[in-house]
Amino acid sequence: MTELTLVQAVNRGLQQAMRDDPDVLVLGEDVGVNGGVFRATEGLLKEFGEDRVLDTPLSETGIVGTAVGMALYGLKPVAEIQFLDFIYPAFDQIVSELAKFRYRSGGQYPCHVVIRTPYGGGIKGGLYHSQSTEAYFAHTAGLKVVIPSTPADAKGLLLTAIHDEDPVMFLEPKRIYRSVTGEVPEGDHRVPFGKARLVREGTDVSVFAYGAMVPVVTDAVEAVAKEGISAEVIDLRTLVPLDEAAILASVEKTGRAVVVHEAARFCGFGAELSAILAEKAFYSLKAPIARVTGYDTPFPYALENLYLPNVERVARALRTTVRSG
Amino acid sequence: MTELTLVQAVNRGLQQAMRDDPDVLVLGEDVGVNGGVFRATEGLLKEFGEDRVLDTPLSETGIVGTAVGMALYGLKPVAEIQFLDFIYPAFDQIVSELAKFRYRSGGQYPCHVVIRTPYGGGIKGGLYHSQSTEAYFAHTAGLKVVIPSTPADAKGLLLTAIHDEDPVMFLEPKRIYRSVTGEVPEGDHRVPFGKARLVREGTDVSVFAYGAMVPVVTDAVEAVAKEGISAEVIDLRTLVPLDEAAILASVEKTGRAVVVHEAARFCGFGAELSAILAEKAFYSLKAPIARVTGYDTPFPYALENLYLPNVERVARALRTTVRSG
Amino acid sequence: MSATQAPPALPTAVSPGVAGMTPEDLVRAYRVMLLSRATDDRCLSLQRQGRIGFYVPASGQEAAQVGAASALAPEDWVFPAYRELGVALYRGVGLERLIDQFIGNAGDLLKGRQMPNHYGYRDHRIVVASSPIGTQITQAVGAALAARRRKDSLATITFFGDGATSSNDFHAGLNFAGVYRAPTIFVCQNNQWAISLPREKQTRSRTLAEKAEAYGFPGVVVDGTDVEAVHAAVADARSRAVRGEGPTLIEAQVYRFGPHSTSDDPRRYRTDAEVEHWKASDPVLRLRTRLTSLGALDEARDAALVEEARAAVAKAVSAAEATGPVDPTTFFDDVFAAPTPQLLAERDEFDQLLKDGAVKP
Amino acid sequence: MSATQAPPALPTAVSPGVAGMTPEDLVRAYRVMLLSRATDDRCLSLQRQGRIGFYVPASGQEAAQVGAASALAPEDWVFPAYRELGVALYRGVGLERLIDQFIGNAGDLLKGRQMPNHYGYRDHRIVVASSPIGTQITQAVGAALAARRRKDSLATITFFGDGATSSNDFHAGLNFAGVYRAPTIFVCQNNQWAISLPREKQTRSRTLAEKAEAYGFPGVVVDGTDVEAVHAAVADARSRAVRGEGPTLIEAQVYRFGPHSTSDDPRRYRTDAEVEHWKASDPVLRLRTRLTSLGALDEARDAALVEEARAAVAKAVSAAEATGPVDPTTFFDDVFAAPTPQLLAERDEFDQLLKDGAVKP
Ligand SMILES: Cc1ncc(C[n+]2csc(CCOP(=O)(O)OP(=O)(O)O)c2C)c(N)n1
Ligand SMILES: Cc1ncc(C[n+]2csc(CCOP(=O)(O)OP(=O)(O)O)c2C)c(N)n1
Ligand SMILES: [Mg+2]
Ligand SMILES: [Mg+2]
Repeated sequence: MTELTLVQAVNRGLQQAMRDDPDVLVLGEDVGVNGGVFRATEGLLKEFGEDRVLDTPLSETGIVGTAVGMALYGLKPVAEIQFLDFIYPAFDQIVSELAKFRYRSGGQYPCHVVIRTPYGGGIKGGLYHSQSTEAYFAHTAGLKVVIPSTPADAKGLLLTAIHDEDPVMFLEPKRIYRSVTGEVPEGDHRVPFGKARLVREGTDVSVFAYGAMVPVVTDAVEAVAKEGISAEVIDLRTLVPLDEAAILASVEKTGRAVVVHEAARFCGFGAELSAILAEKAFYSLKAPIARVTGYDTPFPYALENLYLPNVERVARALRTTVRSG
Repeated sequence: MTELTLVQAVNRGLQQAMRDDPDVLVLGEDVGVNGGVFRATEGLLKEFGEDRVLDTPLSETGIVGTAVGMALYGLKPVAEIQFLDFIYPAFDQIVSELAKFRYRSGGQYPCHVVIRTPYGGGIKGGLYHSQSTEAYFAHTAGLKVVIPSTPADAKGLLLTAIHDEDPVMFLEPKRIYRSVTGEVPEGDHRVPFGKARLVREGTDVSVFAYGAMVPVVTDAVEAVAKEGISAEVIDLRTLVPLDEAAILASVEKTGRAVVVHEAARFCGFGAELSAILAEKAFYSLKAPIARVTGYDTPFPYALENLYLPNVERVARALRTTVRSG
Repeated sequence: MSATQAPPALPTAVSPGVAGMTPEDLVRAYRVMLLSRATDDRCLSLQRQGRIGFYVPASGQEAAQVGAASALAPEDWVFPAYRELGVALYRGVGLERLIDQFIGNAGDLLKGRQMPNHYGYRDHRIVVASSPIGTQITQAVGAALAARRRKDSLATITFFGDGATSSNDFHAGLNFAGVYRAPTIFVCQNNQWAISLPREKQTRSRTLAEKAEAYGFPGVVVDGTDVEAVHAAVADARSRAVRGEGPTLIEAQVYRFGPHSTSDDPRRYRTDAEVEHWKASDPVLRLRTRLTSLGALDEARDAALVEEARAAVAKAVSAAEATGPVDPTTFFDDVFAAPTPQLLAERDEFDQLLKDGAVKP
Repeated sequence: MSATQAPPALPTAVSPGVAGMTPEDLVRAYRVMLLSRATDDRCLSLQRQGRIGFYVPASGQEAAQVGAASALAPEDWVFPAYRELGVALYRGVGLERLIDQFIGNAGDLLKGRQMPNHYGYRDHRIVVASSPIGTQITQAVGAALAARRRKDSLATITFFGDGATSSNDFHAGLNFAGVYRAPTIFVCQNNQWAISLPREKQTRSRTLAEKAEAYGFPGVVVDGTDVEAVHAAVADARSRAVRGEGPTLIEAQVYRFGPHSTSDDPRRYRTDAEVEHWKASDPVLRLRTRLTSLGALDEARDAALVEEARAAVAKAVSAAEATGPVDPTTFFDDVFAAPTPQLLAERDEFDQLLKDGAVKP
């Protein structure tokens, strides 16, 4: 065990995978000499050479298209997209190609690429260094979508992603890249996909969150605990595959649900959670399902603190939900 | 009034707008000499000339980027993307640029482009001529999303779109391009955004649908009517802006809801409808909210009839929902 | 060059070190070209009769495809668009297997998932095609870099049309290939049209081949109706690639004789006279003449070969049409390596609907 | 060319018919360049002090920017990237207005929505910048075609970096411009680096300018540290554009003296020696020397101009820092022309949170 920040844990995960498997390689903008603009790939070029750490031209189309070709051949490329906001030039390769190769070939051509990218607000990044568009990918059949919220999960889920057989979108909450530290197991630490993390047990209401919202939710839950509200916190970890069993079990117990994400509300991932509950936990529900989310505006610069769900917004939703019904 | 197919109504809408406003122009692949691969732009080149009907090179990035520039200058470009499945090379221009110009400039640069594109299954198009990814656009703040289901609406909503001030994604249900005909008003017929269409009144359950699913739902509702089930059918027409008032009013009346779309289920538009109901109509709901949708697989070719919601699947959901609770 | 005019005199890219095709090679190529042409003819009529849903003909482009395929080694990887029937046939993909795919039946290795012509066969190192234009181009570069990393001495080749030169992946793919000196051969089959858009409205560059200069590697124009010329150009590009000298762009000038696809009516945008003009350089006829002049073919043998092709197609169609439909229980396979709980739940729902007869294929 | 070596001898694109810059023009340009440099220096230190959040310096590229801006007509539309301070200043955007934007305060016309440097001012026909690389390139072409359709005799100009030549929009934009002969001037400021990627790893083409050939129009390389050379090249391109002779790509060779942005540490990827080498052709120093040799400047006047720039920046910063914060009630404006019911509902929720003090800017 070592105490690491989340971004250091990502770095150790990459290093571990590259040491263990010569087929793993890393490509992206500024990932080599510069070690990544967030230093997630620091030291990799030196240890593994230009052959396995490719500084690419400025083309996300090229990065993902090339990674897809490498994966078809049998390598395990880990592509870095510098910010999730800049992934769209690669969107065609991701949704039309990467997500569909295995299916469209009848299983002849699996295509296992991991796309790592920092996402989310809270770093004063304005419209284009802040967005959370995980719902685009979760809606795309054939992609797995992973979002860690702790250093140990960052390493453990990344290693699972790299050794998985399917395409994985690995979204890193850059806001807590350095602000969150934690013990991270050494070696080939793996955290399985599809198993949510029970952050805190509770009986009155279930709160579902992921990524940088988990610490916000934890603080809010602590705040309302003083008021006698017992909230259960579940960190989803992987949006696809989703741990529906854990979600349903929790709401069957508490009867109430609050969903938190920083992405825009309309058609955001929270809608899917609500829909699952409204369909499969309907008879357990005692109160309306609340969503605490970003707004349906582009992401603002100066007013980002008004956009992002904060402790007080979550706390209010918890209070209202517990008092309703 | 003239009896037209849906694609003819689109064509008349374009013609009308181009006759009325010299700033309207059309651009896209094969839209000129060929009149569009579905003939939606038939006759326009002849009437309006190369200056206003641009056959473009094979680049959706170029089509939308160029349209954005034209719109910034003050024209009203209507871009055709040959199939929704081929829009992804333009995704960056759509979500990063078109959707955000007005906001990011503090209102200095409105950017009004209409993007027309055929979407959906039912024409044996396989993975890449069948998809319904409206949720991507509905989740993107700054875009309006319109889907007509009748010839009159196709013309009326298109004319509203062209004379709107915001970016509009205009998704045309190609499966019913020719199979559905109807009376279409002459002239500058406009159908307002944000007003759902009450297709059929009912008391036991509300069904929400749009596009090519509307006729399927109507048939299903007729089938279960014989069994004594009175279903209300609402055609959303515009997903953004959404006629939430109509949706809530209907469910407050019926207490039950079934959502139908051909898009994949997970994080599909139906999830948002469920979430709105689970939050705002919670106390009216008497039964779980059912979703009848495409599956979370890529769109298959030979088995497309198994993928698409059909009359019987909708009917079963109606029966189950009415009998539950 | 206007699509309505004659093709220009083309500098043929034959490099001295590269072995040409022997008469036996040419006969082999000819037989594949005949088979390709016969498949087109038959499938166009099957489509008209509703026996297959859609079809993309390759007629007019056989020499470019077969010429290229004949210059490859079996270990090379092919990244096709959707029109490369000649390549698949040359690499030995069974005709029945292809017709199975066109029908989408139980014999289709792709499990009926894709439209006709969008196939791929791992055993033949042909990567499965998709519809979005150009996407295979960057992928071919990635595979080439992967092969190099594995120290496999081979090249990747990718086929695309004149229209695809406008795609994002053309730009990204050629640029990456230039930067990393990828062992990739880019074959642009310039068939003068991208559906209804003529080549000269696709881009204002003089040739498509010269676009390679923007990426720092050579581009050559070749007469794509001459199987030997294409073979030589590709063989040359391949040896440069495996020698570590980087990529090549080859523009094979051809003409699409038929419609873009069975959904297309080419009379809306081009004249019969133009088609006739180009038919004078029908690649099948050209090779027939060449073989005759080499003494490798006479009329009787030619008739036999034509009949052989026709019969092979007839046989494959019969067999494929006798094959049962694709199995609906495969519906949820291959979305992921193993289905997620969500997919398992959807599959249960689906199975129930099937069992109850609520849905029918 | 390696970024670590001297720039090659450059063919300067001066065409005879185009008027050069008078000494008065050059003094005007010099003052703007001084102002740009002074703004950079001050803002880098404001950022270090936490008084602005982020900054993108333009130092080293002033001659390219001001030279280009000085060759435009006021009616021309500018589509910048994020580094074109010299263009904004030359076109008369008030410095205080810019600092307001860097702070994102109540004086910011963009309502505090964007990161520093991502501005745009309709009154000055400067389109609002975004971060995604290259997206402005196709837009500039669209605006040019729109202007032509409106029969407005003007050109559009777009600025981008060496890295942006790899973007999708570069390829699509230049291709559309070629096909439609758009009156667009493409100015690539090749500052040798795209963050940490040197120019020679961005693409293997010999120059960036030559990429224009792939789209059928001329590309020229110009010494971007020489304001007159850039002016001449852009003036020439502009007259060709408005005469209907189509687009031009201009590669202005420059060097970025500072970090990519305040988030960047250039010592990770380049040497001090390289920076020093390029500082020998500092565009501000070059123009100072030129003006001195023309007799248009002496030491005293120069010192006064430098001080004038410094004082203007200090004044603008004080004024901008005295301006209040952006008004939170603007939060939901401009998503659409008028808010949708969904947005109105969100605004109500938001207003309540604000009122209750549950959220703070
Ligand atoms: C991204 C994308 N846009 C549009 C289409 C529709 N489309 C299919 S084929 C085609 C023309 C392709 O032309 P070319 O590249 O020359 O190939 P050819 O069909 O002539 O062999 C178009 C526009 C598509 N498949 N993908
Ligand atoms: C599509 C996209 N990918 C990545 C980035 C991150 N990024 C910002 S600037 C930059 C380098 C740009 O280089 P260049 O075009 O040469 O412009 P310069 O900054 O040198 O002026 C990168 C990679 C981005 N903004 N957009
Ligand atoms: Mg073609
Ligand atoms: Mg640069």
